[in-house]
Amino acid sequence: MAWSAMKRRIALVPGAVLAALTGACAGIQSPLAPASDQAFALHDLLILMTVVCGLIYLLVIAGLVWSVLRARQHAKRAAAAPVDDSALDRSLIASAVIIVTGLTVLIFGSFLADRALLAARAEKAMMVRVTGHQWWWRIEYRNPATGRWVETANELHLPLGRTTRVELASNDVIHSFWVPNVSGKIDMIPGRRNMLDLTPRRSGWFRGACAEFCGAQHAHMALDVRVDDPVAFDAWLAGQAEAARKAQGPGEALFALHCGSCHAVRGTPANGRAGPDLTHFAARRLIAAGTLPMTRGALQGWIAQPQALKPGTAMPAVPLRPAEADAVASYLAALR
Amino acid sequence: MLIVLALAGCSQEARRLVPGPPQTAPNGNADPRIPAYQENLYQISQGGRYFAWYGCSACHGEDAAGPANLADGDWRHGGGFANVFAVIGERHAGQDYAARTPVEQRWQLTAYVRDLSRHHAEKRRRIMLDQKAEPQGSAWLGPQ
Amino acid sequence: MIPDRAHLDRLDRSWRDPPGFWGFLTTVDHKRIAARYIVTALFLMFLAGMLALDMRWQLSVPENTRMGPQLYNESFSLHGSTMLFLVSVPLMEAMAFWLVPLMLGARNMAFPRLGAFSFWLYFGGVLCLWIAHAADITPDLGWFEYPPLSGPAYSPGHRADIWAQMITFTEVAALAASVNVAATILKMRPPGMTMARMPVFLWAMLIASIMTILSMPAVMLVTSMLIADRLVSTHFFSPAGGGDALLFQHLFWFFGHPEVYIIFVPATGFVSSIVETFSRRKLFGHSAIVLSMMSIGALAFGLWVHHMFAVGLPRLGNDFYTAASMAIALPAGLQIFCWIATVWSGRLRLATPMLWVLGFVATFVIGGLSGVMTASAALDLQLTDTYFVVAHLHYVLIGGAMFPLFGAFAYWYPKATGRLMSERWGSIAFIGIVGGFNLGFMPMHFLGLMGMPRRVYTYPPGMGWETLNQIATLGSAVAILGGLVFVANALWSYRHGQPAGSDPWGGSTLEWASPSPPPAFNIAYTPVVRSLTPMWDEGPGLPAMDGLGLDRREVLITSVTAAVPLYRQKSAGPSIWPLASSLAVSAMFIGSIFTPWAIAIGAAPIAATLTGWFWPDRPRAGSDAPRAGA
Amino acid sequence: MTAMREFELVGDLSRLPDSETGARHLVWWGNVGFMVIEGTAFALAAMAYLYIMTQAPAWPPKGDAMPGLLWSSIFTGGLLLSALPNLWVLHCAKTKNLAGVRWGALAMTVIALLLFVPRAFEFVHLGVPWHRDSYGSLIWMLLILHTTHVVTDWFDTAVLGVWLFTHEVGDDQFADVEDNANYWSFVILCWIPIYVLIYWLPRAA
Repeated sequence: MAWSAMKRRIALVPGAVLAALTGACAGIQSPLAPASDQAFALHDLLILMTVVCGLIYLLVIAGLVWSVLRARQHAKRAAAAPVDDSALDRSLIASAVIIVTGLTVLIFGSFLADRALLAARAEKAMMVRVTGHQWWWRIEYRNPATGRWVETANELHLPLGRTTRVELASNDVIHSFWVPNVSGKIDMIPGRRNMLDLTPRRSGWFRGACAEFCGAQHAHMALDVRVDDPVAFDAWLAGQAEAARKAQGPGEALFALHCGSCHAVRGTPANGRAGPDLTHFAARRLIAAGTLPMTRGALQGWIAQPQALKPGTAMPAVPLRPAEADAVASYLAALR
Repeated sequence: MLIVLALAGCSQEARRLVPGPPQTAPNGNADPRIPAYQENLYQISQGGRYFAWYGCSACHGEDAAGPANLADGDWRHGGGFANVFAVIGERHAGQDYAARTPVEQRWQLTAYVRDLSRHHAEKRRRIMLDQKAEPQGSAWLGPQ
Repeated sequence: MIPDRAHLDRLDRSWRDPPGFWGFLTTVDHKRIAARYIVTALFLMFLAGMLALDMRWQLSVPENTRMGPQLYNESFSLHGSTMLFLVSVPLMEAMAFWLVPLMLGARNMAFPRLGAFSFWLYFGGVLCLWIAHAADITPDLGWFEYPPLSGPAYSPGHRADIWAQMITFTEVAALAASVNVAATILKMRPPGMTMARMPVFLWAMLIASIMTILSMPAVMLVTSMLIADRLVSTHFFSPAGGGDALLFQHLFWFFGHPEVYIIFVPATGFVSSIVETFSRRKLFGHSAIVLSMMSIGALAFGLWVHHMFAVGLPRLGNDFYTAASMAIALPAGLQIFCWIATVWSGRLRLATPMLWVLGFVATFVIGGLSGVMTASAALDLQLTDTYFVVAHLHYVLIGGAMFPLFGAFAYWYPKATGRLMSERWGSIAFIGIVGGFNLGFMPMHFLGLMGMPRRVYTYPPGMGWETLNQIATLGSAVAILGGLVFVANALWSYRHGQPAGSDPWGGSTLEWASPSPPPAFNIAYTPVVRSLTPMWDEGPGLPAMDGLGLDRREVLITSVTAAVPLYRQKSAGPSIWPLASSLAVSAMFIGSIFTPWAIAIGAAPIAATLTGWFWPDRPRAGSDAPRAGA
Repeated sequence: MTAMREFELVGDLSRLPDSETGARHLVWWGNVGFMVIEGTAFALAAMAYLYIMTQAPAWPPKGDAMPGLLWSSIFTGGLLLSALPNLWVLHCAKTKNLAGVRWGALAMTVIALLLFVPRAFEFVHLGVPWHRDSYGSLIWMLLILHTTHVVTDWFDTAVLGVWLFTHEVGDDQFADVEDNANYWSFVILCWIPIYVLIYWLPRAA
């Protein structure tokens, strides 16, 4: 990491100004607010590139303005001065040298950033498998203690400071896993398995999105990402591994009948794998891959008319009587 | 020539992603709502995906024989839209598809199943290969 | 000496088109073919611009309901496909069709009927896409349709086929046009115009044609493979069937990147001509610019993988493509330097064409540098498929190709119509377009850096993207208004513009020797070229050669390198066969969307029409008529 | 017409011939242009074949039969032999031998027609339908691509032959025969790499 730290100091002065300027308006889904080793490496490269390219641009514009002003004065003189290009020939060579040096710096910087991404690849890392579906994310964690896989969806939890190796694949069409604050994007292509290492350095909520056009609801395929300290993460993962607690009321039976063909809630007859696993549904912050907040009203609306909120989604509008819909909603809201 | 061709094709290709009207079962094989599903390629393809997700291919897969083979075009209980729709709902002992599949999805499933025999086996196999990783009922074999 | 009336009348009689609508259908006059290309392409640019404005309106407010996902996906697919396949490439070919013969002092293209065929087939592609849009079967998967989304399983119906067939239409037309342009430049240069004395615009069109010839087969192959996958169940792109989804991307982008350079290289030709004329001095670094163009042409085939940095290819390969992609900044940079150096050492006249060149340099360099940023394999993982890339591609396509094109229209409009466009309205349009464009697309760089993905029909509130999107919408509207002012100026000046004479700007190349608008035969005699800037270096009388046939259509064929006159080639006259053949080919293409048998059935009418086209019209062996021709 | 630049006549072109042979002729360059286009398409199809082959676990995939060697060898032999009459026609065209060109064109038309027979059997004996897997799709694509060129050139030769017999042949038409002969040698040369790819690479891999 020495090189990237030293490089950061070189680009410090102009970089700091620029970072401050852009950092101010950087949100929870932006490469300008890096929160992991990988994102820092790319952020440094971005600053280096912007600075070098900015200088070259100013150089070109200065040359253009100077030439136009100078040539306008010459236009007033009637006679065409004899053309002596020897000075210009030398400056052509000089400009070629400038461009080549600028490009070499950028190519070298890019190569080093690539190496930094590789260096961040630790051997002993926790395995997470993320599979892209048409318009939601299926996420499976390999519990290091038990070696068994725990399935959840649409919300990715990462331990702070530890490297997580995310294995990316697709169930149907090409998607792209992109959580800008945590790392660059990698496509999820059917027939291939891509690897991505994440080493978060800052805890909190971040947001990712699918970055490869994948059909009607490509816009509503967001990913909520939570970075906790390792202790909280292990507790959360252990909680996810448990089956759903016994619920009272008719909601569970209604859910198993009407929704169990596609959704699974461990510990109940509902075992469909077509849709996301809802065992700990209420523990999530958002519904339907970042489309709606986890509120009672949003949940009822989503159950009643999914096509209105996410047109084209594969979730059918299950015709339930209001009482039944209310029972199912309260059952789901209890699935902590 | 282009215009005539285009107008003929437009209903087949329409893709309405707005919420469909509340659905009831088709009444008879000449229900006016049938062409909106049977003739629309998007509804048929959605039917195909629900066919996989509800696990129908477990019994009705490509190599199913006899009455379970839905692509040979002969229907034990009548090939009309309403007949097939009724068979899906009521004649699957123990599966209770009437409750487990919403009505609009059953329309799509019926349209898909009745459309199967209009395609060559290679075409069906080609689409099946692309959707090999789709979950089949309660089984999911992992991504492609 | 002034050519006498009789000489001109005999020439006019041989080269004139049949009158009326029949003449319109059968013409092979490169100027009329170019004019209809330009009018069709500009109208389509307006339509695609409206689509862009519609999308900007939808994105101006989060969770907007102006458009549903289906309509938005159709809009951006149609906008992208139209702008790239039906506007940019055809416009560059049209400028070549119009300008290359005039700049060579020739009377027509090498293969006049092939030019007519190119336009009619291109027009078939336009109808194929836009009639499908009218019938609501618009392709909705973007301007490049990656399988498996575009495969038989995930996009039912014929929308993806219509897109793929539209590409086959326009690519066959573009290939035919580029063979035509390349043969004209190589074999029909005036006596004395050796390779060293070829103007930069001709070099640009030659290099763009060769790039077209080598890159377009890739996209024709890949779209045919996609249609085969969809219709006859082949397994090129199905992973489970042994195919590979990345094969599509490799083949498509092997064409994709040279395509955008095919659009950019002719623009460097326009800029070089304009800078030379308005600095009133010989272009500085002529050989540097031409060598840069050649290296851009060669490099363009070696860097297509920078469109695929995020698919997970091995890192070392990506780093190689980073170096190749960044290396293209050197020739582009040198060209920019030579233009600025020409201006620096010249006596500048700031007319509208020169304004557009300044707008081009200021805008294109931003696009070039943002291109260098996305060329880095590592940084591209943050930038690709975001609005940063949308900003980059618009800066290099609109800044790099459309601005020089507007400059070229303003520069050669007097030659085409005999009227000058108004300078005042020209600068107003310039300010509107360049100002609106930068206001509209500069914020997209920051939208991309703030994480807004590409091709999203809406976005949630609270991400900080609202104000930047609103500014982008405002900017796009101003740019389109500027465009309308430009078109209005062109239409108004057609009738009421100041008469321009044959050489209003004092240009250096041969097209300014013929009258404005040029007659059907372009120029009375065959000019002889003794330097890079013949119009400046020769005395009052332009050296020329007589002797080309007056009573039949003849063009002079010269040797490739030294332009030594070889023989007088009989130039094809007006004929309905190109239109008939393109109708037959169009019917076969459209039919093959629905059934593979259409290819077999369609082959017969194509064979018949091609026979009619190539059937040499000479007397039958039996008759004893004297040998025709002088 | 507006005032235009005066001219100073410095030469006369009327004594130039009205046709030429070989690369000095304009249409030759157009012919080469289209050959480069089709050659690039062949090269890219071959690259797609090799790309899929290098990624496939087994080539040809298990359960796929090898493409038959009998009819393909007959076709390849016939095609290579046809180069001899083709070169003879080319020679006649260059030396403007009217009878040679007429009978040569007729001969080439018949030869091409005869070659259709082994080519048809080749399709039958490819061993794999195009819709079984990517291997089948690729070899069918390569064979169809080449066949379209054989058919188009056969038709072009046939039309040229009919014309030659019924019309007075000028220099330009000799150039057309020359281009047609060049195109047939292009069809022959393109077939050799494809033949190796389809018939020998699966056996070697």
